[in-house]
Amino acid sequence: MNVSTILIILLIGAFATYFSGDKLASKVALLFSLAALGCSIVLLNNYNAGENISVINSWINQPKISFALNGDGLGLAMVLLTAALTPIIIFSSFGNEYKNAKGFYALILFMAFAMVGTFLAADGLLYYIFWELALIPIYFIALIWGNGDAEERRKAVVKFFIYTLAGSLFMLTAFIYLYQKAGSFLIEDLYKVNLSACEQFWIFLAFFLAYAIKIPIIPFHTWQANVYQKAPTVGTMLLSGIMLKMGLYSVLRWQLPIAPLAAKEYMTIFIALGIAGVIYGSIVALRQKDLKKLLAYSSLAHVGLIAAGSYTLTLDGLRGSVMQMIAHGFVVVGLFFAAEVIFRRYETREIGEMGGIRTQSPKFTSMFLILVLASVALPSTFNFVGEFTVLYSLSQINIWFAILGGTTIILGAYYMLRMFQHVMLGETNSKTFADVTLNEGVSFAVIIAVLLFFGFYPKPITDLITPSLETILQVINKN
Amino acid sequence: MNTLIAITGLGIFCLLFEILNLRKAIIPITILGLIGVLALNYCEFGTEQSYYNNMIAVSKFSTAFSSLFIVLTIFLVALSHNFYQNHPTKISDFVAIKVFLLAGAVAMVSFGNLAMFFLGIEILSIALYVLAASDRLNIKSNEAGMKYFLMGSFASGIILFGICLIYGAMGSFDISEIHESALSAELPIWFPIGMILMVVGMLFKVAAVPFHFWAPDVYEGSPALTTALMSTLAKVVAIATLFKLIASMNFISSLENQDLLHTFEVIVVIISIASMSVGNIMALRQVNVKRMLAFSGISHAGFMLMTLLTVSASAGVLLYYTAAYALAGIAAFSVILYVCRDQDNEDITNFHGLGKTNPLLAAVLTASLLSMAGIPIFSGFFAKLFLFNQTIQAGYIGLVIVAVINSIISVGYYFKLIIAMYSKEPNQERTGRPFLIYATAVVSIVLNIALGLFPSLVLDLLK
Amino acid sequence: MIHIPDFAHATTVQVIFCFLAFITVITAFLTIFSRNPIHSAIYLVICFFSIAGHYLLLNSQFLAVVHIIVYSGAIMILFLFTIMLMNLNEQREVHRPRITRLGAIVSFCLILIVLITIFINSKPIVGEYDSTGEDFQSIKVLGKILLNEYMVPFEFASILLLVAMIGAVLLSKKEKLNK
Amino acid sequence: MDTNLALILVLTPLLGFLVNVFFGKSLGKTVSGAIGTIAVAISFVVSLLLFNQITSTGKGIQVTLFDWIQISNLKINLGFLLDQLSVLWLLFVTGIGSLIHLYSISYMHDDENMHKFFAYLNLFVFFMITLVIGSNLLVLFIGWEGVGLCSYLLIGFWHKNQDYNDAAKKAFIMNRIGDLGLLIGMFIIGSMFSTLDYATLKTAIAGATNLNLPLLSLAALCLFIGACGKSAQIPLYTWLPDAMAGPTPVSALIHAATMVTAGIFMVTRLNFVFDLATDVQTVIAVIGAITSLVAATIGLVQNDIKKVLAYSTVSQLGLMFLALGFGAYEVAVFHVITHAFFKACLFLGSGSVIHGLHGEQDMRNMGGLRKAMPITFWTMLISSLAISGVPFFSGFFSKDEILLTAFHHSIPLYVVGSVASIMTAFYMFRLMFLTFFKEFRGTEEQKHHLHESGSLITIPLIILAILATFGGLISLPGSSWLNGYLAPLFTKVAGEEHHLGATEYTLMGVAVLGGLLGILIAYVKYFKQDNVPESDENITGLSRLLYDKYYVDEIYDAVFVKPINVLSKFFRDHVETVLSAAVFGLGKIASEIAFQGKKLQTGSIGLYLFVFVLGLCAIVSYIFLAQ
Amino acid sequence: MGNILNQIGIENYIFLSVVLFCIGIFGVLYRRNAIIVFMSIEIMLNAVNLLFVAFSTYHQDAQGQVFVFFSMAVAAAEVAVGLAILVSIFRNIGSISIDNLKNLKG
Repeated sequence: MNVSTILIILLIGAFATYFSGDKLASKVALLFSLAALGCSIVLLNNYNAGENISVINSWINQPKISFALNGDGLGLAMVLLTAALTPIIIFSSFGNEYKNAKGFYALILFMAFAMVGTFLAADGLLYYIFWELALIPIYFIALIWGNGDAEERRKAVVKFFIYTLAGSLFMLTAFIYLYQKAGSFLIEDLYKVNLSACEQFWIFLAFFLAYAIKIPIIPFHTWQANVYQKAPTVGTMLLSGIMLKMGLYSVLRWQLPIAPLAAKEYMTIFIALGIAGVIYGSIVALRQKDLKKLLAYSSLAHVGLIAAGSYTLTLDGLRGSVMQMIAHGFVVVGLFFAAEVIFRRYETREIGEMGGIRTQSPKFTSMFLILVLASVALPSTFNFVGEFTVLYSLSQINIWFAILGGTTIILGAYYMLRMFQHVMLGETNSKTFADVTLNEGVSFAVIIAVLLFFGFYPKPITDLITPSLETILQVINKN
Repeated sequence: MNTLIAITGLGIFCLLFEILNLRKAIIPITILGLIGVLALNYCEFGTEQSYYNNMIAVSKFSTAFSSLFIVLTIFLVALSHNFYQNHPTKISDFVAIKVFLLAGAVAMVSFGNLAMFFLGIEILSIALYVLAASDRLNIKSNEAGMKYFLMGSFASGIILFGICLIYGAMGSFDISEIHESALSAELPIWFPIGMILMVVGMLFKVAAVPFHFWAPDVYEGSPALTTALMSTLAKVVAIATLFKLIASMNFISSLENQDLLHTFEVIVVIISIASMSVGNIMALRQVNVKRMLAFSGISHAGFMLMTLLTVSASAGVLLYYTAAYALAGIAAFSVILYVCRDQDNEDITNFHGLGKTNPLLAAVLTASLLSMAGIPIFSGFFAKLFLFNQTIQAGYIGLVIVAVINSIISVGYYFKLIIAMYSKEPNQERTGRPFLIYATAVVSIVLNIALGLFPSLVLDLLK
Repeated sequence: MIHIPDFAHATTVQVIFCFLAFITVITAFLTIFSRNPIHSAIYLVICFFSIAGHYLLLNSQFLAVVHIIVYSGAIMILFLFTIMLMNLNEQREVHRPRITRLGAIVSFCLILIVLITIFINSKPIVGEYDSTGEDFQSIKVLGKILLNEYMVPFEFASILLLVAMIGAVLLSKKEKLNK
Repeated sequence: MDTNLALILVLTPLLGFLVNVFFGKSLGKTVSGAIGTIAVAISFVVSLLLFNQITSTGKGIQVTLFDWIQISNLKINLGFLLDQLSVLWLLFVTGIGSLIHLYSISYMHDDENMHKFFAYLNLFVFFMITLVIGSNLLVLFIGWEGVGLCSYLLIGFWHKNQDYNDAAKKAFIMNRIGDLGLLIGMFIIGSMFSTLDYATLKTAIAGATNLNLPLLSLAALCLFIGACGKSAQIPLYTWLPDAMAGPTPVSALIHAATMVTAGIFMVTRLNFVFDLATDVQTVIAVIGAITSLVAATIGLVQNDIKKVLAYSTVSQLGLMFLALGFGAYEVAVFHVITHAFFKACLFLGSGSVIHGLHGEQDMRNMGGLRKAMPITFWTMLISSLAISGVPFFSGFFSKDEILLTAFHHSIPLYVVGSVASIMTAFYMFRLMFLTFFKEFRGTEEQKHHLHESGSLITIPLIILAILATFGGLISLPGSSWLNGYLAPLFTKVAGEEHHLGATEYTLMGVAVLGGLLGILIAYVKYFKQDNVPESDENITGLSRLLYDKYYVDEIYDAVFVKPINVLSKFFRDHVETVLSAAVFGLGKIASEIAFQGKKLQTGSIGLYLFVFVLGLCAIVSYIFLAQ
Repeated sequence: MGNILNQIGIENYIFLSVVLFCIGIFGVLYRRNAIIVFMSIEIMLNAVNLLFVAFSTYHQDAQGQVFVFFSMAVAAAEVAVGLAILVSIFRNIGSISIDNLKNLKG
């Protein structure tokens, strides 16, 4: 059994879902996503047992492109994130009715397929293909099943697509250039290429453009809030929970090891950008009227910190950012789901129209509050572990980075609690608000359980990712 | 050679069927015939042979491209059935003209003598003039035909002048002779001038900037099937011929001998950049789908022209690119034909809600547009990838960056159509599921994706 | 280099060439400038005849004859028919905007200057022109070449004409209107 | 065994929390209250056991559960350290905690969400225990943030009132500012010594040869910022008075007795760090003194009974920091303990009053409650005497020691501290007189319902009053049990200032006189002259300034909150738009070019051919004529 | 008989033919009457034919003249189709001015 199994499961799942018809689609999709989760756990087991779960097949001879999937700890961690979040996301959508549900769920699985592929690909071009493929389903999900004014939505979604595509095409150019030097797209060959500082700089920049837009790092974030707002919540979850991790993951996997000189040279600038994102995102989030937009900006702030951690080029920074990626993935999915739960009852996302929910639905309030607290990295949640590690690594570079990056714990608390206060607290709302249903509760509970468990015991994840990260660091520091 | 004969014979058969009153059988028989021709052509593949005093020189290049042309013609003929439903008396003419046009196209890529080339291009052009103007009661079609005719003849004149100057320099029309003497030191300047004039004439045919103005108008005015033909077959033929002209007559080395290579390459780069940029930018504001695809075609011409910079190595890439582009084009046009068959225009509004009324066709159109935009797994992506790879290898990284930027712009208008299909409400009932249109659309897009999954199949043909 | 005609010592051939060239160019211009299409057509015929004269001067009689037959005899008649069919003998052309004329003149001058300059700049053809003395342009030779070496293009030209014919028919055939 | 004890200690409150969260509603109010109380009481018993063990062995217990966070040069365990300091803290946390739980059963009985209240209280105790017994800074940080969270939850317990929610939010955020300082301090320490574990750290510092003292000072300063946040010192003190929005038991437990002392705990815990950072110690002392004075002045004129107590708390915390600044950790700890007793008692007493008056908190509407609520009155009187430094009550000893220490180090700070003490005496008795003496000034309805609170309320009061009276015994001048008990923790030899001489007795006398003076003034002003504080509008001049808390909240609002909000709006409305427009702009430009370009495509064949010819000319001439 | 080009020079033929060709181009650009435009194109083709014959003499090679036949065939075919289109336009709009053909634009 190797890593391609999970890809196959997801792909077959996508087709099976499409052909199962609107009524069954959601269940079939859930089934396949759970199968993928199971598969990834089995793979994890095999990996831990020392089995080789990588695949390499030649695909195109000239230019030499291989179908190479590499299951190492880092990739597996991200795959697990995807495989775990996908069922949650699908399950969380059970409360909604979608027209043309078969297409909807098929696209979700297809997107999971592409994202898993991105995390596993060990060939530059294959990676790029998966990277781009992931864009298409989310585009349609946001376009067709999105909400809000149709014209606005179209604009936002097209902007998103073009913008992200723009970034990634430069990455493609960089890959082609690298291919000229390496004679192969295989990641290990790309790692070996010797590039001059100037070449590295441009390649680094090309990669950066792709990732900065995807992650997003300011000032390339302008697509984000609008798309998060306009997309259906499932889409937003996929985007924020998994897809933007693609960018962060790629920084670690591709950008840094391929252009280490540039990474070292311009480290401070990129860290600074990440941290600027933290502060900017937090401040903008403060005054958002739309719940999803607020969460979008909070996401901007968090990923800014993760990116900053990645660019420190230290084991701590890398490890912290990976953990933070996973933690953020879960928490942001939870938060967006909470927004969706409110939307299901109130039909609005305007914070101003909410309030006083707590009295009517204590369970929901508690769950939401835990997610809010996790998002502000309260110790004992997994987010804290990640954020602490990242901040620590930043402090090793320059204490000011840690201080400025650390403002997230103040500003984050400010906007999140403010939001919580206006959404949940206050005088009992005149509109009734039914407490969470069983389905909703299960989704929340799983997320919260994961966050708390790893908050106290992050060792499994640390042990899983550390060897790969060390390898990456070795490549970075080879010169 | 056999291919050419067979095609011609098939064309004449078409005409005979009309006389024999077998109209219903024309399209199936022609398709079967073309499939036979394809098989015949396939048998010739790999043989390097010249026929009749090197009038026809069969090579891998010519057979590979001929196969592509034949495949495209099969699709176009298949689409004819529904398109000419209202013109039963003319169907044989239409089909025959298409088949003859194919003969011209095959002659253009397998010529061994400039006479064949010239006749080939004229057959192609005249057939296209006729097809463009074929909706005789429609003023737009008349206008399109007239515009195409005037400008096309003008371009033919220039090509002819170029041939004449080459003849003046070489004293021969035979390309192998020209190939040999192209490197001689004594070469008069007539040869490069003649070549340049021919290249300009061909640039007109591929609709490269600044010789592109005819394309949008003619594409828009022509009957949709003709537009499909022009934007797929004709464009592919033209670019392949241009490539062959430059490659087979040792033009590059000759220019190098005379220190003109650099300026020529600059020109190619400029035209390539101008074509992609103008094509893509102009397409942004179009509401007529055919017109939009015309501009898209212009930009793709710009991309394809990049192969001229690496003539010695990029035949395979060109074949791949053209195949990807043309297959996507066929798929797109079959949907357009379906959607706009009862409409008097091809505005984007006609496509509103296609995703709901005809999900399959909408998916096909989406896929073909994505392919043209260069989104992975569709062959359009690999085409661009190989092209960029080739071009970067030759050192034109700046050109590739411009091309990349253009790819980004192109998404803007391709997606306009996708959005119209999926996020707007349908404004008309669409009934009927014409089998041939569906089949063409699906088969061509499947071929496109298959090319994407197994690019080596085509890419390595010309190694 | 341009051979400046030395009128004092011009050979007959040179004089004839100059004369024919003059006629050709003038009639070509007149074709374009004539307001009446009929006149244009007639000037064009003259132009064709003068070109035929050039052919004769170059000693290709057969071609000259064919030229006259094809152009003056066929193509021009076609033109004339069309003109008459459309009743175009009076000036129907709307007044051309100045910009069009200016553009035409500019591009005419430009292309002329560019082409001429290039040819002038190029290496002059030095030395005597070959004269093998063999017959290379009699009807016999032409026929042999056309039907041996150029058999395929010759046949192919028939397809060209066939296409043109089908095309012309297609464009003008009226069809019964379907219900 | 130790591990199990420690786990029982920590987990029982957590269990109580979980039970109350999940089943509290169905269990009924009394049962859930009982569960909460018992959970804490069990912890208290365990604490006693541990105390017993520690005092007998004299050695701390180190418990390591598992690896928690791995950072390359820094391995962080989830582990506990049970030594003298932590057990001491445990005792009064769980002890007072149990009492307050008990008290709350009655106090909160009318609230529909009582089970939640107990859940939160239990959670608080859980986190507080974690904070205290954590074996390294990061475990402390769990508790540190956790108690902040519980404070947030409990301040905003009555969540329908957005003002309370604002107060809760404010508390959390201000704490977080401190937390950032704490984190940064941890980072510096971690990078300097590659450990955050107290024990290891201590040996590392002791064994270090080339210490980067400036950096260490910076770390200490950052840690102190953390302490400022948690222990409500200038500039981060404004949340504490607002935190009185929460139910009174919360104020007693969290915002007087336990949580706010966490800063002092942390500084004491890291005494070996602060000892090396003398500059920072000075800063601590100065800030402590100023805080104590500022808070006391504000407390002079407050009319809300809980606000008075709150400012009093801030002021007392300032005094503790004053002591910490001089390295007199044991003194500070001593005051923490006594303060915990009498302040808890005062708060609970005020709670009893408020309970009796159905939520009335304004002292202008009280008066004459002495007869109606005798137990409350007497217990509060005892505590007031204690806090005012009247001899032989616990506060006398602890406060006196602080002032003594201050006198030995810095006369100005001593003066400041003394003035604050005098003020303390004044406002406490102002409170007493206004509340319990004279005639009742409230409504008839309230008067009708006046009654002493039930036994669940009074018993804790009595116990605390006893403790407030005799608590001073643990560290009598000259023969301090506490100093001896805590001695293993400190590097410096403590108690050198404790030889009692003439100066000391003089100072003691001065302090006592000062306290009595304060009481006297209050007596004259509010008993003799029968003054009742004026209504809000009529307060003018200096009192206005004090009444409005020096406008610090307004200043913070204007300097920090407003600008950030304005900035946020600016970013949202302008920067975002501009950035977005910049991206859209490229598209717009392209679209505009397209629009202009369309005009070029005129449809005129002449133009097309003209461009054709021009292009031809350009190409040909470029290739052939360029040279 | 000798090569006639010895007396005239191939350059002169080239120039003549270029001039004629340019006149053809000029005519296409200058006139709006489609028929005249056709005629101008014929002039262009004839210019080239003339040059073919000249080059044929220059090389003493008949191929150039053979090519002229093809060129004539092409010219004839073009004219036939062109006039057919023209006629149908004339039937539809009653005019043969190419200025009227501006419906397709933008």
